[in-house]
Amino acid sequence: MNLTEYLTQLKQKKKIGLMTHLVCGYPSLEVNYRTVSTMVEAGVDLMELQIPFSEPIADGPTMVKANQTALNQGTTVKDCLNLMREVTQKYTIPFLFMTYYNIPLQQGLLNFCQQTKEAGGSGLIVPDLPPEEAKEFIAACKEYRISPILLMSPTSSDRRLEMISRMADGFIYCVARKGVTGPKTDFSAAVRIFLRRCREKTSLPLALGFGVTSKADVDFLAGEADVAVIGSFMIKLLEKEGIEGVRSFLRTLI
Amino acid sequence: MNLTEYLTQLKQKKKIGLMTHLVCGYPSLEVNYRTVSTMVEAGVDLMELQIPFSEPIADGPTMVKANQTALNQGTTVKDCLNLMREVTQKYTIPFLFMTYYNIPLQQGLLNFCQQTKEAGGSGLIVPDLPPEEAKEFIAACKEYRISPILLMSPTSSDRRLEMISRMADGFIYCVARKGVTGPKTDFSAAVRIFLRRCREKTSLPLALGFGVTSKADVDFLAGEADVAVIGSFMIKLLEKEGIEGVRSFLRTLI
Amino acid sequence: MTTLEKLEAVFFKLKEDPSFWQEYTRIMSTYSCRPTPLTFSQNLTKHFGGAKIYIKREDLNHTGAHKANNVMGQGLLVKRMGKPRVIAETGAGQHGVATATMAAKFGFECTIYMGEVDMERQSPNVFWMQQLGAEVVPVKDGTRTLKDAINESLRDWVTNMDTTHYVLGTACGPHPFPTMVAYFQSIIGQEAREQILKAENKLPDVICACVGGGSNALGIFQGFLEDEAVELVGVEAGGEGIKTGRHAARLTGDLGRPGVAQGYKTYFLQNEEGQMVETHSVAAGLDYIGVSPILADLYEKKRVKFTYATDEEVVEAMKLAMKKEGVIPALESAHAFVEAFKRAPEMSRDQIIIINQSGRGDKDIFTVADALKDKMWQEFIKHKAAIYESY
Amino acid sequence: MTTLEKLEAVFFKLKEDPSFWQEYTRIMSTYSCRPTPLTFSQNLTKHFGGAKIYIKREDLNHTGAHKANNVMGQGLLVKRMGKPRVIAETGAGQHGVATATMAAKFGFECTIYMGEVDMERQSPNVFWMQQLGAEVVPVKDGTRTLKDAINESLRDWVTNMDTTHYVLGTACGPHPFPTMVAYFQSIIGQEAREQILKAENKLPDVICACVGGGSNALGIFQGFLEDEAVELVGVEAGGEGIKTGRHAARLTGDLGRPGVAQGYKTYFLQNEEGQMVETHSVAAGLDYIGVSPILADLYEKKRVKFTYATDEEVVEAMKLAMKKEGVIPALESAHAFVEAFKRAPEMSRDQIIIINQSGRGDKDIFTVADALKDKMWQEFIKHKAAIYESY
Ligand SMILES: Cc1ncc(COP(=O)(O)O)c(C=O)c1O
Ligand SMILES: Cc1ncc(COP(=O)(O)O)c(C=O)c1O
Repeated sequence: MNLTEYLTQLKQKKKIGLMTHLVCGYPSLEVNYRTVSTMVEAGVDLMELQIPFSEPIADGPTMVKANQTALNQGTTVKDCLNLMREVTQKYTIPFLFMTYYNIPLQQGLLNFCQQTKEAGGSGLIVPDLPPEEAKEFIAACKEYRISPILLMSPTSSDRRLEMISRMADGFIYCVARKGVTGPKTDFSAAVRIFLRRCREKTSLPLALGFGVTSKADVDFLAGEADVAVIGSFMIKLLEKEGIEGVRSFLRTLI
Repeated sequence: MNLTEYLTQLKQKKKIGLMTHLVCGYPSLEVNYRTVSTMVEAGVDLMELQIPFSEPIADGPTMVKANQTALNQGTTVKDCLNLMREVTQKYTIPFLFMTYYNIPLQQGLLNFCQQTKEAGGSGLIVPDLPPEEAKEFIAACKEYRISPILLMSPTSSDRRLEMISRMADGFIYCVARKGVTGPKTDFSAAVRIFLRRCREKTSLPLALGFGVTSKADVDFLAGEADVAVIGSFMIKLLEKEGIEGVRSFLRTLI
Repeated sequence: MTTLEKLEAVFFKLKEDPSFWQEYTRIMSTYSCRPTPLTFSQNLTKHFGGAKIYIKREDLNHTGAHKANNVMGQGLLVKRMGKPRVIAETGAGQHGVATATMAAKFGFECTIYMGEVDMERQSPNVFWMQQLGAEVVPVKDGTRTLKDAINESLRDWVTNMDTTHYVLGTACGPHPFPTMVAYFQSIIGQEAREQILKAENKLPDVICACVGGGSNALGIFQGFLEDEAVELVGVEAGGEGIKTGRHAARLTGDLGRPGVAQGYKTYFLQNEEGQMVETHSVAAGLDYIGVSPILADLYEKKRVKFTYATDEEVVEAMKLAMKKEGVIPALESAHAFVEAFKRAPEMSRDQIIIINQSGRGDKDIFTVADALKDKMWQEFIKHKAAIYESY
Repeated sequence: MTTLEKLEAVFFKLKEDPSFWQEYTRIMSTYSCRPTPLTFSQNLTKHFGGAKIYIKREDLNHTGAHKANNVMGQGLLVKRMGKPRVIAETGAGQHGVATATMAAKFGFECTIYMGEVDMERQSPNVFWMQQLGAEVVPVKDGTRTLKDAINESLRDWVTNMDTTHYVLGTACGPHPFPTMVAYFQSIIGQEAREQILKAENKLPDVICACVGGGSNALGIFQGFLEDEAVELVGVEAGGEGIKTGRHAARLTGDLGRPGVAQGYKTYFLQNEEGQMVETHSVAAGLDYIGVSPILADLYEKKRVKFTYATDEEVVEAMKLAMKKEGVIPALESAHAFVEAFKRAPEMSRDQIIIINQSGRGDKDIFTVADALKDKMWQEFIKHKAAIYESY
């Protein structure tokens, strides 16, 4: 079952799906395993595992620190693939890799897609790859039947949204606002209008991320998006309240 | 008896006269009195008392320090005039003031010459006053019958020497070499040639100073100049060996 | 990234408008002192006994480096775009001071991102940026140096694109920055070409320029790209030697590999996994992981040659330049001097080398005095510190 | 004093020779960046809402001040005289660096006399002078500042006249120095006059220049002496206020009296007895007892007006200039800014003030940071000192 089908079925069961995020190797691979298990048990519907990169330009302070710490602790791409393999073997929800373009590029695009596929990954989110430059990457993803997840953002022109829609697969990652991951988003009419613009351009499921931090945010999105993405907030919670904190927060959501 | 007559008569008694130097107020006015008495007793023929100035450009390090110290201790022109008055009342040799032009200028040239005369001074040596600018100064000296002592130096042109000769009175102060007071002069043929040049231009007695530091220097000058001037060396001696040192050094000379 | 598209649109429109270049050169000649001179160095020429050595004097620019060309050009763009705020990254502080200056001149709000480590090393520049009215924000991520300051600027920019222009400091970063920065810096080469023709009635044989991001090198090279006989040499930071790993040589010696980071594709110093590695140079302005994609292209086309100079060579060349010509090259620029000094004695007396002196070195007194281990300087600083301690 | 006569003869001969001025302007345009720009300061003009404010940018000269004009001119003279050695006094170090630079450029031996107190205060410049190959000799006499350094230079000169030229740093000292220095500096006024006519098609109403020895002021004023409607204003160092005695105002407020010292006659700050007194200014280059006899003459003739600016006003003006125009005037030059800022709002919008920015202030970081009591700077210095301590 591919990602699109999975999300379409999900939509019939739930008002909105939930995708969570972690940075591989932060605070440690060991904690990553436990976090995944907690999240899956709590009912998260899909997860993105971020392969850390030294120059995470699309990320805010929380993620930047997580990336840096993971690298300082020696986290490698191989570690991330191992994590992917283990969690996909154990759990049935889809897992995706999120990372910056230089990582797949240095591994070789085809090689990286192949390894991701073999590890059980369902898709790839690469926030610093503009669609204009993404041809080769998308071809490599297609070759190994993983979904290249492309990003739509409120500042994209209609023409650009259309182009993204033509190239994307699995679902669309809608960026709630300008800026980087982390800061709270003001969920208001603007987000709704943006999501409707996206919906007009594509029939793929829409995931919305950046600054989702509460049940209210998720409720706001129900009906407007197919999936709510919680990223930085998850990491902050983990830092402050540990896995138990993550568990109780997710309980309020689902 | 004016300075010229004094030195002419001296010439008949001695192969060469000796003029010594002190800086008023250095190391103290009290020591100045004792130094003068020692020098006069040792047979010095005339003395220059330097009124300290804040910018003594013709002086080397020893003199500069003496000037500065005297000023820091609050030595005033009045103090210098008092010193002049006391030593001229007590001793019969001629005493001159040596100072920089700004001192008489600020006192008023006529006023300063009058006070010098009243204090018993015989002449004025002003090393930073070029003859071209000296008219008013010389007139003031003449007015009060004190001698304006002008300087001849090895770098002066013949024309300049002639001009100086025309304007001077008392004696001529011949500067042994380029530069400032203090450093030892190499007494060789050059000095002799210079003195003969001076002699050709003037019938006034010739005093030679700058870098005279030993009996050998004075002996060298005997027959060539009328007066040998010992300045910085005297002060150094006083600093190192005290008044006794001055006394014994002068004994070797005279 | 529609800001980039807008920027591109505005820039390419202005680029076609001859009155814009006129406005640009006018402000550079009334606010900075363009054309900067091309100085013939008789003493250095004699010293090496070979090629005639000329020095293009970007150090005389207002704020002391070629950075002024870029910031003033972008400042004019910002005025056209009507944005009230500019931001910039800075390493050594040179580009930060230049941007803060431009912002003061044009009346923009200004935020400068600077790695925490760099802020500590380069406090004098932090002081001046603040005096010029800029807010200097310490960047505490990653290696806390230039590359992290670029990341942080990019983050600010995507967040505040409506009101803010990012004044990137070199010919790197996402399109259209490399093209745009190179365009403004091309004034160096335009002038140099005219000047050398006037002085010598012929073109130079060699041009040496240091390569950090690549903007000063591209600036002067662009005047001579079509003159195929003119050898163009980019000098990278050899640091403690390119075998030690402590350097910033991306194109020399096959040490950098093509990659994508900070919004652009070029040769980066990275590990096997694609993580950027720490770089090193005595010259903060060359201490960077990437290099202009335009230079990378000229490298691949073999139009520009690349080499490196070590920290040690740089200090020696700087000393010689000071003693023999009375110029104080920035440590960055001194890299170009090293290469010229190696080549000059091998060349004949009717040949010509131009060195691009990208900036002046008196901004670097702390670094230079440290490199020279100058005792008097250390005593002076201790003495000053004791005074401050006593407050 | 036949050296003076010889110097006078050489100078007046060359002055009559138009090819000499050509040679001079050529070197100033290839080694320094003359003509220096005349910058229109739109922001400062707007800020005060009165006269248009223009800034003559001597800060862009090589070595950062108008001092370059003088030293390069004298350097050419020395070449003609065939002497192998130059000496100079320096206060803040600015003229010392300029002279050391000129000596390096022309290949002369170079000795700089600098008061011990100044050496301590201005170590960065000592460092650069040494790097440029000059010997820096501490002067331990008197107040151990600028005036004592002049004395010591005069002493060296009379001792070594055959081989040595004394590069006096300002329009003071024995004839022909005032005339000669003023002559070389007149390039400022020549350019400024042409530039303002070109920009505004009319002459300025007021010109403000700071007055230390008087060379930069004379430099710009000379372009306008005949233009009687142009008001020429010299700004002296008011220090802590002219009533405190801690200042260097010789012509303003009848505080200086005519006298003779250091080989020339002018207004000096002296006590009743004719001893020179201590002067004070936040700007080391204005902290001097005398003033150019040529300026004194223009003062008596009432062609030039004199006023003063206090240390406090100077720091404020400097801050404003940085924030509003992106220029960093030297503390000396900031005195001229103070006066212009006082006058501008009182003048009408079609009137024009030119400020002579004699030098750049980034050389003054220690002094400026101290004047601003900047905490970050103090922490930085303490941190540096701790590192040096640990060696
Ligand atoms: C004086 C100077 N030269 C060169 C550089 C290197 O930059 P680029 O290669 O872009 O000219 C810098 C950067 O800070 C610099 O300050
Ligand atoms: C920048 C600057 N301006 C002005 C002066 C004052 O000198 P002058 O009055 O001779 O121009 C100095 C002297 O050091 C200086 O460095």
